[in-house]
Amino acid sequence: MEITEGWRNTPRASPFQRSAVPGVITTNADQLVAMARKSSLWPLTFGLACCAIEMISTYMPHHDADRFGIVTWPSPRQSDVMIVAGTVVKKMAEPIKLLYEQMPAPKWVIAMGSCATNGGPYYRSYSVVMGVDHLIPVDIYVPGCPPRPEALMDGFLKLQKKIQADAREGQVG
Amino acid sequence: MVEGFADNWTVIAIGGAVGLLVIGGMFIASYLLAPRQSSERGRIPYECGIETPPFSWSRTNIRYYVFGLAFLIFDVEAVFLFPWTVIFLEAAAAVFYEMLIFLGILMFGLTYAWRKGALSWK
Amino acid sequence: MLELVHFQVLSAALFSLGIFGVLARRSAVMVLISIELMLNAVNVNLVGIAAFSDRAADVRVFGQILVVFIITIAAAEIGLALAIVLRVFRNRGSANVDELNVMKW
Amino acid sequence: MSFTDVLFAFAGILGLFTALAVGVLSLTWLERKTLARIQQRAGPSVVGPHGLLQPVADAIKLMTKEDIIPAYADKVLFWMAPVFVAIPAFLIWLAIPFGDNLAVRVLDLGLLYLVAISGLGVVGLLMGGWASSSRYSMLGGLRAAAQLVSYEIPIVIVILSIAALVQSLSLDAVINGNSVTIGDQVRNLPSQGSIPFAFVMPMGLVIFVIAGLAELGRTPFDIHHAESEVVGGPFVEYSGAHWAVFFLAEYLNTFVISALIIVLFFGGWSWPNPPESLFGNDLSDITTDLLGGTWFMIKTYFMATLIFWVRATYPRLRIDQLMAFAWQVLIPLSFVNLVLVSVVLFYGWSLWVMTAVSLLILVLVSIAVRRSRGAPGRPQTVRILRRSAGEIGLPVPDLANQPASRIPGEGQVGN
Amino acid sequence: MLNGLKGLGVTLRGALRSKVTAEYPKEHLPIDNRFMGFPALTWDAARDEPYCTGCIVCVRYCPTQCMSAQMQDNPKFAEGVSHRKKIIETFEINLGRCILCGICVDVCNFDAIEMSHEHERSERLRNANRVDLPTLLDMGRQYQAEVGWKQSKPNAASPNERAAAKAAVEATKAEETPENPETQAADDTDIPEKSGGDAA
Amino acid sequence: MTTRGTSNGEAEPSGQGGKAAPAKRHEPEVPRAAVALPAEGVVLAERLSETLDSHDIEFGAAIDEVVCTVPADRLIDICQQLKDDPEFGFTYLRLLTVVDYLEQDGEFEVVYHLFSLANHHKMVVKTRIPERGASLPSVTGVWRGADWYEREMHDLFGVVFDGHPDLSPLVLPDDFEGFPGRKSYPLNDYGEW
Amino acid sequence: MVNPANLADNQASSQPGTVDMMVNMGPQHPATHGVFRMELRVDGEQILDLVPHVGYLHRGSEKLCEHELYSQIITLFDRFDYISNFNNELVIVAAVEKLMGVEAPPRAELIRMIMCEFNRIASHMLFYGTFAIDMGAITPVLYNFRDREKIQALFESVSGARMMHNYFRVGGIKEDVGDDFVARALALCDDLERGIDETDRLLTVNEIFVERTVGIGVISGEDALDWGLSGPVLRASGVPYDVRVDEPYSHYDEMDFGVPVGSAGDCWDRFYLRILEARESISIIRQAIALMEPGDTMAQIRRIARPPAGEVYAHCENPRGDLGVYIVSDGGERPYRLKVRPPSFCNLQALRDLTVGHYIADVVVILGTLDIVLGEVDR
Amino acid sequence: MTAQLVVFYLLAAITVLSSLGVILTRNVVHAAFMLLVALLAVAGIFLVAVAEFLALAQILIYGGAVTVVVLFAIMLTRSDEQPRADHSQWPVAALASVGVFALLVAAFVATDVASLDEATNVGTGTETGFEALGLGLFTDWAIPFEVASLILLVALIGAILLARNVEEGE
Ligand code: SF4
Ligand code: SF4
Ligand code: SF4
Repeated sequence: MEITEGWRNTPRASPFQRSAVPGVITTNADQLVAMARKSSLWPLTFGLACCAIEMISTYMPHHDADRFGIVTWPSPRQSDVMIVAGTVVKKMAEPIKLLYEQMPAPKWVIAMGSCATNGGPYYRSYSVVMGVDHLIPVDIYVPGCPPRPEALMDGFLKLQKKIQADAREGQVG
Repeated sequence: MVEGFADNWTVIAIGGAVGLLVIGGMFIASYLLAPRQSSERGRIPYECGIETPPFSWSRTNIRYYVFGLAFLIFDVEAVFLFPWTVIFLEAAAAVFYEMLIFLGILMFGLTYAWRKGALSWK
Repeated sequence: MLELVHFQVLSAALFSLGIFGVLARRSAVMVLISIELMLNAVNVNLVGIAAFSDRAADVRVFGQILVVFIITIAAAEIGLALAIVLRVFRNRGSANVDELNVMKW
Repeated sequence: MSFTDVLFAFAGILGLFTALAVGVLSLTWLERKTLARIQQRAGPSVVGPHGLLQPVADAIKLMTKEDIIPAYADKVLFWMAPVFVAIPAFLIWLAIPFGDNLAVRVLDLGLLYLVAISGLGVVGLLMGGWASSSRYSMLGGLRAAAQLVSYEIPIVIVILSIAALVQSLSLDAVINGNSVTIGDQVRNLPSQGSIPFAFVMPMGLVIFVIAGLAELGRTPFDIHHAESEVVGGPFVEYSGAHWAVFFLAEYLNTFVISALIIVLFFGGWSWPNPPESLFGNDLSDITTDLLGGTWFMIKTYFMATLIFWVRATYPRLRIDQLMAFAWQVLIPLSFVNLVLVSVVLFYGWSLWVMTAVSLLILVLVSIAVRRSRGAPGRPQTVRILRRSAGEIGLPVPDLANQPASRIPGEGQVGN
Repeated sequence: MLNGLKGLGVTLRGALRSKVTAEYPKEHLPIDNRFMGFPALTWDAARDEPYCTGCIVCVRYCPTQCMSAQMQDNPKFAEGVSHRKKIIETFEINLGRCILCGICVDVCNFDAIEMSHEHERSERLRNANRVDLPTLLDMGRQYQAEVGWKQSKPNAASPNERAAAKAAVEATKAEETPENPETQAADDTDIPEKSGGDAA
Repeated sequence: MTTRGTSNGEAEPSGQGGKAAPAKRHEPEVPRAAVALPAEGVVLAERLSETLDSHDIEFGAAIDEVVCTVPADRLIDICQQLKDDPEFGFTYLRLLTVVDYLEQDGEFEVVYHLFSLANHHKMVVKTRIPERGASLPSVTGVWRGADWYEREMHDLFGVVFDGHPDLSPLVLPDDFEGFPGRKSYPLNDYGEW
Repeated sequence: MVNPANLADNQASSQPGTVDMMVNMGPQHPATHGVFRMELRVDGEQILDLVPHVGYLHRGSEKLCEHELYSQIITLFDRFDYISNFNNELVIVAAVEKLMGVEAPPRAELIRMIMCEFNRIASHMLFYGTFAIDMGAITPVLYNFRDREKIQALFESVSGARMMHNYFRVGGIKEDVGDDFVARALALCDDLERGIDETDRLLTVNEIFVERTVGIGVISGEDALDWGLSGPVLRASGVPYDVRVDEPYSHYDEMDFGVPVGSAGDCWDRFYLRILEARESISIIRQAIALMEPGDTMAQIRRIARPPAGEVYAHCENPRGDLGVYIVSDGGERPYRLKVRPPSFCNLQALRDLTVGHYIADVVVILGTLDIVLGEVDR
Repeated sequence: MTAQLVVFYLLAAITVLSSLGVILTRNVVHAAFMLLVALLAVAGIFLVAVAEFLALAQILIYGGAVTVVVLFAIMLTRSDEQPRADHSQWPVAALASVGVFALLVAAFVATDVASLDEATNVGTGTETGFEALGLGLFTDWAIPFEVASLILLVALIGAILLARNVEEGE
């Protein structure tokens, strides 16, 4: 199924943004909102393969993603970030797309590990999708196999920067 | 006293109104502020990533009903107990024993339900 | 000025709505819900009468006590009646009053 | 009541709402920090000093998040369900005394009011679960209804015991004690300024805390939003502001239950009464109220922390065990408690009789429960077979003849 | 009931212990010397050139085919500064695909490639982690400085090196010429990039 | 520009070398792994040949295991006997797999690795089936554990196990075409992704 | 307007008396430990039927292995059962060594053993934690990961990677351990013992935990064998089958260690057995460290392994059970056919039998005690 | 018009409208929720009539318990599967209900209201109070009170037996 809407993670603007005088109130408000959003990134509890283990490690005492306000929620409806942690196989493609679409906007995607980035060690396999960006738009690619928890946190920090920068540039997503 | 009564409930009504207003305000604010994106497909109910056919309800297990019913019965009982608790010391001794009988009868019901296995899930 | 007739008219309205529900709806659950409406109509009436009665306080309270009993009966009634409906439903696969006319289920 | 009065009330309640919202936010922060502390990690610490702004960020984010109404959902009910849960949670606060004169309203029927209003929340959960038209929320909603309904009864009965103890349904009387006239004699009933009811009715306290936890749906009773089973239960489909309101209600309830435990069993703002020497006698009413209010809040937060602590420790029960526990243990016990209280009062025995009997019953019941379960503590079904004992596998080489360890300072071989 | 209280005791004791969290952007959990981050090319400071001769042994053994390299004649050899006849001209590793297995390091005869400690390379673009020779050398130099790197394998200056290099070159010739990296690039271009990502 | 490497693995990457036919020409004689049956294996082999004499069985060995190659139609009988006979007691099916010899012989080889806890015996049962109408009686009746193995092999190789309760796709998507386990199936097909 | 409430639930059976509902769990579900999916047919809360669906992580790696050099295959084996990577590596190198008839030097074998046992502990710790989460206890997982992090740090100091080590080689190991290894490992053993005790106190004896696990998901020894179960799941049913004892590899025959065996075959047994097993692993590690002597860590063989033609089946005791690998070699640098015997795959087969008749909440618990790793189930 | 009257009209309107909703909606679940709203409004009416205890009891029983029971029952029966949930003779029903309404209103208006003291302020009702209610309930109405407990007992046992039979019948 083709994704027709929202391929670029840029949702339609809210009524407030559409009606307010552009550039006057919206920018500051947007930046404030972006600050809130980036400080409260809730990932979907979602592990595909080996990378999931390091992803779990990221939430664990030694790394503690909770410090950044990152707590997982099991339902896509309450999540902001989807961490695709692991190999995306063709059978899993549809569920991933569906879960992504079920997340409310604004939403972001982190492709964790080389499998999610471009197939990694399985890029030649008949059943593996070469990178989750064939299915859903990805904001941050975290390389590594698996990436260390620090690398994932680095990814989160970069995502935070991106959110703030996008708000500055007037984009919503 | 009368005034106090009316005041009390006015205030509580105001409380309800404030609650409604604030919560409604939250909804409206979120309606105004939140971006839109969801596609038709994104609004499919969540089923762990699998697209399942529409589902509205299913017939549930009868046990839920039994518990609900028992709750209803005990709630009604509580309605009788509330006036009793505040007067039984002052009223005649008969009132106290009356309630013991009342409780006894209902406890019999509870025991019966227990023996019949209605109080355990299985 | 609030008068007793206000309560009475409200009560009448609730009661007749209940009657409509009982007569017009086929689903047994709906019939029971409508019966609840009718019982509440009675309650409204009783409470109104209790409030406007000029008898001594301890007599006036009778109205309210009656309401307590009605609530009790209503609760017992709906609980039991719904249980019967469930039983019928399980046996007959339907909860329509029309189909309950045969007593042997 | 004049129009200005109404306005004042409006403003006051708005203020209360704001304060409660702040309270809820701080409670989420407290919960995350407490859990983090227990789990040897830092908890929110980047957003604001010590992560204090974390809840604010979460709140703003949730407000500005898309609010999806699922495709097959019953839109009206879906939209209204959070309101149905949140409003009762808020309304309860109107009757809770924060200080001597510091309550929005002191109702004559305060205890009945609490019970009646708190029962409404169930409908909201069931409604949300049904309206979402997802199987998980359906299951969650049903579980929530069955659970809350069952644990409501012990709460009601324990509250009734307290009412019997003070012979009044007013929360003021619960704290200040009451006096009744029995046979032309004025008899003073216990007031919590001197002995908190926790000591008078330990059984009541235990029942109330357990049932309260269950009402909150917190571990070990969190079956209705059990993430590993129903993925959030009735809330599965909620997002953005609607979810935030559910969340708000949830924490308001946590707050309420903690506050109720404090008010009903630990004397609210009044116990332990500070000795007069500490503050002197000449404090103005306002100051006493504020001090009392603060003291009450401290106690409430402490209670909440205990709830979080329990949450961090226990696994959750299964639905049948949960229901069996409510109906076979808590409800009979709560009735026993009520009868005990009334009998002691009726025959005019000392309150300590009640305490002693309560404790005795508690002990007996816990022994009985353990017996009836037939699982006395840890099962003994796993044993270790050893090769050295010849119980398994090939014969073991003689370790004594192995070359000695080469590692300096390393003497031990085996166990 | 008492057993359950034991659990409360454990959590309470946990609460009394100090936290173990490393405050990430400020602190970093210690990285062991052996840690295998992304591969990097080492720099021969003595001769001011990379160790890598472009023999592509590593390219052949990489299980994910994430590297490509091309050799050229070493101008410094002509000048007599260096003993390396051939030297690397272009080298590209797609770090996004590298699985950090260390096979390339194992098979390289010249110690020219090392697993550096670099591991935080999140990017906003899919191909932003296809790093080229200068980046790899930078990473390498940083790594060398960090760990006080010394060459451990047979020195390229020894006669072995010539033999090995010759063998390698021959091996390369024997192979069919591998795919053009452009193919991959072309393959990648039709992947939609994130909007605004190019600005990053 | 001449490129010496690739980060792309389209088709069979020649960068891997050694696989091509010329390499094989250099080494026409492939050494075989040494067979070293342990003592109990020898005993087992003898017993097997005595007991299963009536069946048409080839005996062999692979490193330390006894290998019996049985005809497909006798498979179930033999397996049942191997399981039930207390002398063998092969109650445990370790592994069931299919090896694709289509290119060489046009046949699949189905391999069963058995283990007997009681006697500490291990052995391999093999059977061969042709590609066309590749079907074989299912051993799920003998060892229930064969269930998923057989489903997986049906998925990957298209071998049909008669009498299997449910051969619906296990690991592959329901609409997958082809049998990716076979040698003839390309490693990857970029057509779609 | 179509009222969604009127759309029939298509799965509800037509019989008036039944109350079945289909519930789908997974592939994204917090309790399915990855991308496992089950379809449950439930009556209220009780399971009438369960259909497991796997393959959401089918990466085709067995086929991929046929196209890789043996040295590269090790990296793929790391990723089969991605929680016990060392144990996986051991299987493939053991198989190739058996095929080639080479042996690793004793020091290398001991180091392999130590690493494998540490990995077993790490894997079991992950199990305790996730299992506790499935049951609603949120803290044990953090305590266990705290200790796991220490194990991973040790791994990093040995192999250079926290998870995907690629450390074992055909004929030995990649490089010798560092000088401080022994001291670190021993200190870690003490730490881990404390950590395991903590979990033990936190969970094993907790009444709610006992209530939730005792008598749940019982499988008898015969059934377990019939289903081909292995590892802790099999042993909990009273079958003392442990490859380390029954067909000792490495230096396990020189170790004195116990094999915990349950008798009830329920979830509690499967859980507690793993606690005991982790303690035994610590004892093995201590013994192995005591046996370590300086020496070579690599046999003298070709760098690119080219085993002779033939076929081999080798297996080791993985934390999840009997992990085996069957290699058919045609004498090339790549296997002709490679097939893994995945213990989780076999264990998972029994899920339906274990769960039917229990509650939804029990499914999660039972699945938890099977301790599956999807990477290995689906390969 | 006093504030009391305004409140009364408001609540009466809510009650009547949601009751109308109850009997007219096709969706049984909606009907249950509207029933809840109607009954809560009735509780408000009780408050206007200074029956505080009754109002709270109404909320307690109808707000929490009855609605839940009805919802459970609905979910158990799925009784709205039929698109037409009404009898075909609903006009007759409408006629009947309008007739009853007219009759009742006429009767109420015709009754000699004067016999009930119109002048009595509604507010004075509070004097009857909660304790008077309790005393009345447990002294004068002791027998009905005990009978009520029997009724509850019967309801409990009956419902449990019926439900049990359902389970066994499966
Ligand atoms: S990137 Fe590596 S660790 Fe991550 S899922 Fe893929 S193979 Fe596993
Ligand atoms: S093997 Fe070593 S020298 Fe050859 S190309 Fe690779 S890094 Fe350079
Ligand atoms: S580490 Fe492995 S995957 Fe990465 S470049 Fe080297 S050989 Fe390739």
